[in-house]
Amino acid sequence: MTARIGVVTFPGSLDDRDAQRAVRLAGGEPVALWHRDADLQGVDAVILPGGFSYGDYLRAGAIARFAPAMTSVVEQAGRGLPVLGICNGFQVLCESGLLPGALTRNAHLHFVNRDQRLRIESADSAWTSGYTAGQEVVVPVKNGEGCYVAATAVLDELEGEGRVIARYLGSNPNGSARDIAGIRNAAGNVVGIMPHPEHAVENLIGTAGSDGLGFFTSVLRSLVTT
Amino acid sequence: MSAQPVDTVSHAASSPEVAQPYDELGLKGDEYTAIREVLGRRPTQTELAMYSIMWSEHCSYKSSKVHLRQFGDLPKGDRMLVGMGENAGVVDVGEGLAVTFKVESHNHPSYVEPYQGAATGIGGIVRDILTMGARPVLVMDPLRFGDADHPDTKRVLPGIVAGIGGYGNCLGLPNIGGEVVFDPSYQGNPLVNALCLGVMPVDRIQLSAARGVGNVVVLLGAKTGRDGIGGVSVLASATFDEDGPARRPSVQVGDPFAEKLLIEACLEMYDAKLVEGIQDLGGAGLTCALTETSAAGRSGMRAHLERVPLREASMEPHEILASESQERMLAIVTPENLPAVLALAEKWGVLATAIGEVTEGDRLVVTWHDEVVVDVPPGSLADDGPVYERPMTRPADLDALQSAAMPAHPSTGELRDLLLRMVASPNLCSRRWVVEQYDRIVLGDTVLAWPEDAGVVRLSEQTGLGIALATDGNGRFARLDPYAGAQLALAEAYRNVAATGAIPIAVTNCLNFGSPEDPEVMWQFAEATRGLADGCRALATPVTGGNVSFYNQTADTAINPTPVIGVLGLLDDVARRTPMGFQEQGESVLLLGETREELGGSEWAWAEHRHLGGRPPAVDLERERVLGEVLVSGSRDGMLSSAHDLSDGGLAQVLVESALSRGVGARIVLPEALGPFVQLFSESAGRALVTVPRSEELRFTEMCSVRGLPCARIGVTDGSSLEVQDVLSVPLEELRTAHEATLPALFGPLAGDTAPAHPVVTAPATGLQLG
Amino acid sequence: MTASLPVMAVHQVVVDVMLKPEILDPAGQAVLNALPSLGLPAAQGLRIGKHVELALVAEDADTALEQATKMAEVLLVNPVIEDFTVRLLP
Amino acid sequence: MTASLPVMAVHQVVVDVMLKPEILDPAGQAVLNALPSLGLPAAQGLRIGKHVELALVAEDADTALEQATKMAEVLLVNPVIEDFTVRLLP
Ligand SMILES: Nc1ncnc2c1ncn2[C@@H]1O[C@H](COP(=O)(O)OP(=O)(O)O)[C@@H](O)[C@H]1O
Ligand SMILES: [Mg+2]
Repeated sequence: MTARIGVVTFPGSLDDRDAQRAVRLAGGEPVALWHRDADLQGVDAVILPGGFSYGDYLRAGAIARFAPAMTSVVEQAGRGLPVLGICNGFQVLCESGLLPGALTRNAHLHFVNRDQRLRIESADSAWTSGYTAGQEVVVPVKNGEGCYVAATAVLDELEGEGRVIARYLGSNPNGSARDIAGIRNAAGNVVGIMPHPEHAVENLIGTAGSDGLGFFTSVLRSLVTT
Repeated sequence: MSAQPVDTVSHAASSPEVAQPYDELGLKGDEYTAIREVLGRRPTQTELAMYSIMWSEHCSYKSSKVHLRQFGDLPKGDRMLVGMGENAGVVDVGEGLAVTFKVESHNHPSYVEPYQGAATGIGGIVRDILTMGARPVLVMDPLRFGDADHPDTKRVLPGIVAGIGGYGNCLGLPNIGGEVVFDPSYQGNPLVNALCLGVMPVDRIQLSAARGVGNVVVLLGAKTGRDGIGGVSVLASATFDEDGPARRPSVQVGDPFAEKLLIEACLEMYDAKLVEGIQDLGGAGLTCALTETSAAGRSGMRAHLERVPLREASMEPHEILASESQERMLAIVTPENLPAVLALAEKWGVLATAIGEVTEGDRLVVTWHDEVVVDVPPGSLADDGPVYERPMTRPADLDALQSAAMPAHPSTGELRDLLLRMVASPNLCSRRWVVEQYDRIVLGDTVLAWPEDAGVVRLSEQTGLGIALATDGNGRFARLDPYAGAQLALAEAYRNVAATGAIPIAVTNCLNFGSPEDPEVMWQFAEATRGLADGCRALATPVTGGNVSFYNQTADTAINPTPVIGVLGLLDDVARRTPMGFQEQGESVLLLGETREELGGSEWAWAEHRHLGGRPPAVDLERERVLGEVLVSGSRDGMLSSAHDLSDGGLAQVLVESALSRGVGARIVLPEALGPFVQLFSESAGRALVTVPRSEELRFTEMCSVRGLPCARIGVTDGSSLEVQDVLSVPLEELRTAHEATLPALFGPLAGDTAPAHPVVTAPATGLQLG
Repeated sequence: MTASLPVMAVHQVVVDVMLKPEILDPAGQAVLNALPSLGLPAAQGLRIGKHVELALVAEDADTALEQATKMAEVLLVNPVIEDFTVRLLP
Repeated sequence: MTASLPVMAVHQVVVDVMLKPEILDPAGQAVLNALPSLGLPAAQGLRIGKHVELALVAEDADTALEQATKMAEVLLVNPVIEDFTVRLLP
């Protein structure tokens, strides 16, 4: 049986359909989840998609974390449910305390959309197990508040525990501390990533290729084997 | 309730002598007389406000109507489902799908307040598309600015680009193309045109007609404030002595989040078949929506103005009707469906208010706390506005311009440096600085976007059905010859679309001109519309809609006439799209079409000599059609590796762009005729550069000769530099540096570059609308 | 309404939110750097934060301040990167 | 330095920038509308602006205020849509 992966739609979510497509192309069954619904319909994993939840006017992800769906996500993530936050989803994960640190305004003050070279730093998470550590991939970034910040001690801890899962190569598109593009929680089931793997799943679409598909096949494989 | 007594219909009937400030509202004396005749009395203050808006140039098209009729007379083809006149034209693309697309201007607001002006330009055109029943799926932004190094361009351009991005990105619409053009004629009057395209099942097309007595008129979306009430604010000061707070018309501020919710709510309503008619609120706000829906339905309507949710309680009836607050729609709903509509609105957090009903008869009646302030035949506002045949004269300076001597040609030894200067010049340099601020990939169907000739978007994942879109306009060509200029713009957009392998099927346009009261401008306008209509007939691409923007001028100087033409193309399988860049080493480089010495109005003459004179390149639409056929067939039969149309900057520019795309160089041998300078920089129309694998070369060249299309093998892709034999050789890295450095040097570094950021002072108050 | 019920009134409260000093403020930095080129007096420091004006219905000013503080802590401020102050508008 | 030269000191000045009252404030609206669902006390109004903290070197407070006003007018504030206030921090 294929795994069912939920994609939460908040008001202002934009990449929800893209995330669903990525799940489908990876071989899973996407399930649309609604922010007002605390019931996660028994999905095997959850994706918080990119976008501008609530317009992101106050602070990216600040309001979305209060959604009933998020209460369930936080609770079930604590019990090991794989959760992937992409871009705005990463911001929501930080706001809701599932991941440390915060995402602030890009250092150059502009929204930036470009194909970005990344190094997968750790294959030790539910969403990156299909890559090998050190592997280079190209995935698009597109964000205005993608600059990852955290206290030095937190950064050191993330590095020390191998919890930085992806790093920007070449130029750092938003000024992130230590070129961090994505991190995971200690257990490895919760991952936040600023670039958009769901936009790199078909060679025909965009210019980045299909390097991002691995995030979705990784989780599907880990769900089948566990 | 309003503090002042309002001017009711009965009061107006009994006080014919009251003097009214019609001329301050932009109405002519005879127009005011016509209003009194229509009503059989003087208009109330509120009615006067409504007529002044609806009979303005912007809403009534009073100067352009007689010319635009030519577009309506064009053969419709068998794809057009809805033509001009509705909010946007609708084209059948097969597989049960239809697309609707349109381009509109937001020039003046974007000069006053670049960020918000451009942002609300996107918001407005997206609502036009939504109104037709379609899900908006992409935007494009043809932009024009003053000189790149003019200080005011530093204020205007970053704000406009941030505004387009801020709104479009937050709506989740990929930006798949546009234009950035610099010319001093746009100093003080930048052009911000915005295009949107939407997709729908054919049976979901919505119309704006309000029908069915007893049906409810529902206002959806944002609260109404004193946004953009413009000229109408004189009514306040003309009637009341004290200048209350916030009488000044205010800039419209966009709320893309509210619009995103409005889109999702409306689409769910359409799918559930809950609305009988729908109309967006754009320019002229409620006035326009109420009159157009009732006029289109040949129905009566009653609106209770005090029910409209307001941002400021002190607003007067005429202000509520004139407000251009963004992110609002007007839906006509049966009483049975009203609860479901309200529930869907609630689901998406959209305000929904029943403000009126469709009535017997044919009067639009607006009440304010039960007092009748408007009682008019809606058609008199929406359809029967004044129509002018404005006087026209050929510009006095045109002969001198056309016969101006061209600057001397450079020697062959100078061409290497010239090439590097040209690819770095503001109009030819890389647009990366602009487009990196736009989300180009959201929705996951963008097949081609910047820097390709046309944007290509997939409509169906199952079949690969897709569309291509390009916009073009060349104000210098149109200045030298508006008839030819309009056709050259059409031909270029057509060629761009065909270069991707798509069959061009329909046209939209945004006609940006100076004042119609200037006979020379009016002549330019008439010539351009005639040229466009003739061109569309020749290419069998019907005009589905468009927009006219007049009064683009500073003091007495008009902008270069700038018809911006958008061409829609169709691909039955986007996997067959042809990219613009060289793909592989060792492929044949073929030049299609014919090069003549055509440098009048060229980028070379302008960039090197600030010279604008001579005649624009000759137009041969039959040649364009054949070239298009060859490009489409070449893509269908899998013969082409790349195709790139020639336009601004000529062959030189296209060689550089094609080589930089994937870092594949070329060795070129130019034809002997005309000499290397003309071969490289002439802007003859009807040409494209293609690459084909050796194995396909013969088949392809035979196809060209069968169709009578000149095709010359001019070289081979090779190495990592651009070499033109006996003329120049430049490593691609040197070209790339020159091509990419210009805009960052002018407007600030790109993301990730080490130099400090430039301050963004035009962003919204929070400065945080970045995502 | 009986006399014993508290009288509610609208209180204007301001919450100012600033990035913590150790967090980079690129917007402030950009403005600071631009000052000299605009012919403006140089500043020694310049930081840009958010200014939130609230109209709160409460029985007294203290309650309104309390409510605003709660709102700041829960929603308006991200304590990982931001500090805030709350004050009544006169 | 002679005694007659003015003594320069650092003054902390705040410029608060708000959208004009008649201008839509999407940020404030989005937060205001979300409040009830977050279990927070409702507000009657909520508007979000910018709070700019400046450290200015000037001979006296008045000069610092003047400098800040100039900066606001030229750079910090978009007069088409925003108003501002300037004050000294104690
Ligand atoms: N304002 C803009 N927004 C988005 N894309 C743009 C913009 N300006 C230019 N582009 C893109 O940059 C590329 C080059 O533009 P241009 O030189 O005008 O193309 P062409 O000459 O083929 O019409 C095209 O892909 C175009 O769509
Ligand atoms: Mg082109």
